Amino acid sequence: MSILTHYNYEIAIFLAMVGLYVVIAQGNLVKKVTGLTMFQTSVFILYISMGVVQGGSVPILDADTTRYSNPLPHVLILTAIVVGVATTAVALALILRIKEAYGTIEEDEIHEQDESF
Amino acid sequence: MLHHTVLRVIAKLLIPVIMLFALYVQFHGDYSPGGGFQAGVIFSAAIILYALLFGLDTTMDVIGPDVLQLLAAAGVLLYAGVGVAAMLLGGDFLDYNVLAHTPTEGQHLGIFLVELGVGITVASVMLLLYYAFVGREPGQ
Amino acid sequence: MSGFSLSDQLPALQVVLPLIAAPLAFIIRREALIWAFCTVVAWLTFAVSWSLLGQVQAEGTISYAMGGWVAPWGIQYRIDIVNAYVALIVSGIAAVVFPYARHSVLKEIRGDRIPAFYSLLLLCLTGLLGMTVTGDAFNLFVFLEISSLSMYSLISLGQDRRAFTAAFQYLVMGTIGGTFVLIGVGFLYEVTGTLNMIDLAERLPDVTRLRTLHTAFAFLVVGIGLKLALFPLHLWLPNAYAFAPSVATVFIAATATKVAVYALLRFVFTIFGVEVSFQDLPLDQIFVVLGSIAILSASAVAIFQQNVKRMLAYSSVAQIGYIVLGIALATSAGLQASLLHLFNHALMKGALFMAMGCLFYRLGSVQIGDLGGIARVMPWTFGAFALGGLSLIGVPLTVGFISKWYLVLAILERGWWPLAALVLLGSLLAIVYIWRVVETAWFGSPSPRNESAREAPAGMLIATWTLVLANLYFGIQTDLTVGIARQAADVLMDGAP
Amino acid sequence: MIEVSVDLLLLGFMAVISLAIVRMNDLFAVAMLLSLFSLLSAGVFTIMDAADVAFTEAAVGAGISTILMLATLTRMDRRKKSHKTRGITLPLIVVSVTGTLLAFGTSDLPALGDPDAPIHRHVADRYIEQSGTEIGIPNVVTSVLASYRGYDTLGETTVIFTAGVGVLAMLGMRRRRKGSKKDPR
Repeated sequence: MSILTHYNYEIAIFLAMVGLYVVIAQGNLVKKVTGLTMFQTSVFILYISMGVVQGGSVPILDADTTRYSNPLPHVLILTAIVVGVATTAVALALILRIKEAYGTIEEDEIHEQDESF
Repeated sequence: MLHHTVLRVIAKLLIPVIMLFALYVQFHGDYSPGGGFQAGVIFSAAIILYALLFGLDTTMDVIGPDVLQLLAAAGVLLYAGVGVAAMLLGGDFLDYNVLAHTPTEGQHLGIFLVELGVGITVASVMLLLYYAFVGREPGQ
Repeated sequence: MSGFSLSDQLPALQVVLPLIAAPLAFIIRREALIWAFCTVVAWLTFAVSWSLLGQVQAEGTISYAMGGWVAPWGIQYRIDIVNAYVALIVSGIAAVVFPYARHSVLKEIRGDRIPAFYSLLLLCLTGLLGMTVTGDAFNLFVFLEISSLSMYSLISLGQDRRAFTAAFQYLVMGTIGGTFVLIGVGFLYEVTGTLNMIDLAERLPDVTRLRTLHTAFAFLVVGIGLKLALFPLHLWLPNAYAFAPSVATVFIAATATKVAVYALLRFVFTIFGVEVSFQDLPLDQIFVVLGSIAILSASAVAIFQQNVKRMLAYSSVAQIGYIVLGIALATSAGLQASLLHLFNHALMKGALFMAMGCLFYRLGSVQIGDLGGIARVMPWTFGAFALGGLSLIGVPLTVGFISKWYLVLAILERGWWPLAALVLLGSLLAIVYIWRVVETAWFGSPSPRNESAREAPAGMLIATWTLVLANLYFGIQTDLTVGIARQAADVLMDGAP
Repeated sequence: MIEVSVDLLLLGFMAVISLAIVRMNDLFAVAMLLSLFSLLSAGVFTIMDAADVAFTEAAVGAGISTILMLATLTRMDRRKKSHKTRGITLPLIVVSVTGTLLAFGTSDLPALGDPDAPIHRHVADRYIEQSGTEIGIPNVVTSVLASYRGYDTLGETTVIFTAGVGVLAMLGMRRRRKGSKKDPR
């Protein structure tokens, strides 16, 4: 990576907030999960941006290279990606069961059904 | 099932290549990007491709869910087992240095085994997830 | 190499034992065998906690290098009196829950899901213990997610379809919380270059990038606040507790929020330190307000619940208010009261939800309307509920009284007497909601179904009464808990060593 | 300079896609856009020298997650009903506060890529300088992942296992019907 500016952070924050907005504002459960994934992925970009070293290269040791980007954020985010997909899988399984039990995946329709009890 | 002959032939050629690539990613992770997690995902993708073209039931004949559940547990146990082995050999949990004669040899062995554990668990859980989602019948 | 020595390996075993047991439980596939196996594992884990607490008291803080890599390069397990105490609470509850689980699980969980259920319970235990004993900020996030994912799944296995929506809501809020923690840890790492908690604590005073530091603090407090159901971030909790399977409710209600409180204390006191948290930033004022609202509003809402489990869940939100109030005092006495209440609240809510599980086992319902006259048909079960309720109210000779007593003393020490009145008001509200249940169960006329009900199975009753008696024992014999809570409070107030 | 331009281009695409996801009612389209979002983020990771992360994000985000999402959507109505009743004030407030706070926090960070930032000077340099002799393999990410922080990775494997057990507990596993040749779809 040659040179970067703070733009990376700002765009990543924007993306994260769009994701968070989808989670909070939209009533469709699949879209909520979509929002969560967007939110998490954008936070990953934030993290990886912190690990960038100007003039560095991929952290695979090589006799000709003297400067590497920071490997630790990469390791942390690898773990976080795995956590993310695990959460998505559980969330989708829940959605499948909710659809079978309620016949809908719209939050307000689910509330209506629960209140009519 | 539709008879997509072209797709099936190409898939039959591709699937072994994908699996081979998964093995490469698994065992070459020391030198290039990749490792157990990525390899596990790619390996499961190969079998999912098979399932897409030849049906879930045929695939379940090849690798049944019971075997996969055993494998999913086995991967975690392999990883943790390496840690316990290090403990029994006098090191701390997951201290690979004590696993072989020299520390670096121990590190190589330890990393090889734990990456294998990760790969096994990831591949089998991903397939199990696919089976569970696609094979789901209401009321189950 | 020194060879294998069990006592040196206890810190790792504390977490690794249930971690290895979880996949084994999943593949055993014979219900009786799984149950026996899990119970033995839970007891061994409890024994490990007990000896760790002894070691810490005798020799001071224990440090353990995972993979043999010393901190800050590797992941460190660091056990002082604070987390030894919290680990004891968690594993102690597990040691009672697993014996209790057998009948309840057979009744409420489908046969083919039982291995998964036990496996998930063990994974939840693993995650909570891992969060408790770790000395690494990122490792805490990883184990937080293990416990969270297992909790979402456990909750969804309840019999009511609302269990699915409750689990989904918790999943969404919990994931946002987890990601907030991730952001906070990332910012801390960015300004210090380390993830080790003690190393962080040592390096933070030199950090000049205060904006980043304070943002990290905010994200960590909100993120953990979501997990500990801090008002107004508690929305996931009532339905999750109400619709989860009985065994899952007992375990989660008695342990999960406690561990979240521990994580909060670790960040606020050990890593950031009193100065940053309470002088540079107004955490005390925020917590006083939120804690007070939580006590009043959640107790008031509890009074109007028809589902007793849901009522107890709102009561839990109120109890978290007490704990937060103790933290807000930012004094050693306040912390001591909060730490005491961690232990005591685990005992009382454990006992109460266990009694609910016994009722559900026989009646298939925990609606107040369905409990008419049940106290006369199931005297042991209901006696357990009544004693647990007394403890929740804070009647002398129960642990609840000890918690409230120390909390009020700590409040008066700061001279904030209106808050003392608030604590008493909270107790009055608790009398009201507990009384509603007691009244129906004692004086209501039993339906034919209730008349033909029998006492719950002995295995469940023994476990329930173990916790009830613990409520009384630790309400009278307070040396152990009060002493440890005092030491732990002092350790936290001192910040990093 | 070329890297910066590509980086900004990819991030710009992602911003457009994210807004499209907000507006879109067709859930299949949303799933495909999310897959694209992940793929583009993998590109961003590559530019920032995080090859392992890019690889994983591409395999997971654009691969497995998409497959699971599509498998779920086959059981749903394709279109989300657009309900206009939901208030957007509270979400907007929450998002603005959080976003402002994040921007506030990052505004104080060292310049992006500054090799003297504390994040690169304390723990990470040992991994780069010593892992060659201590572990003996060239990929530093693998060294840290599997050895220095191997315990995190055990936790990560446990997370995956937990998700597997959790999903099986929710959905169950159907037994194969003997002799049936019926296609599952």
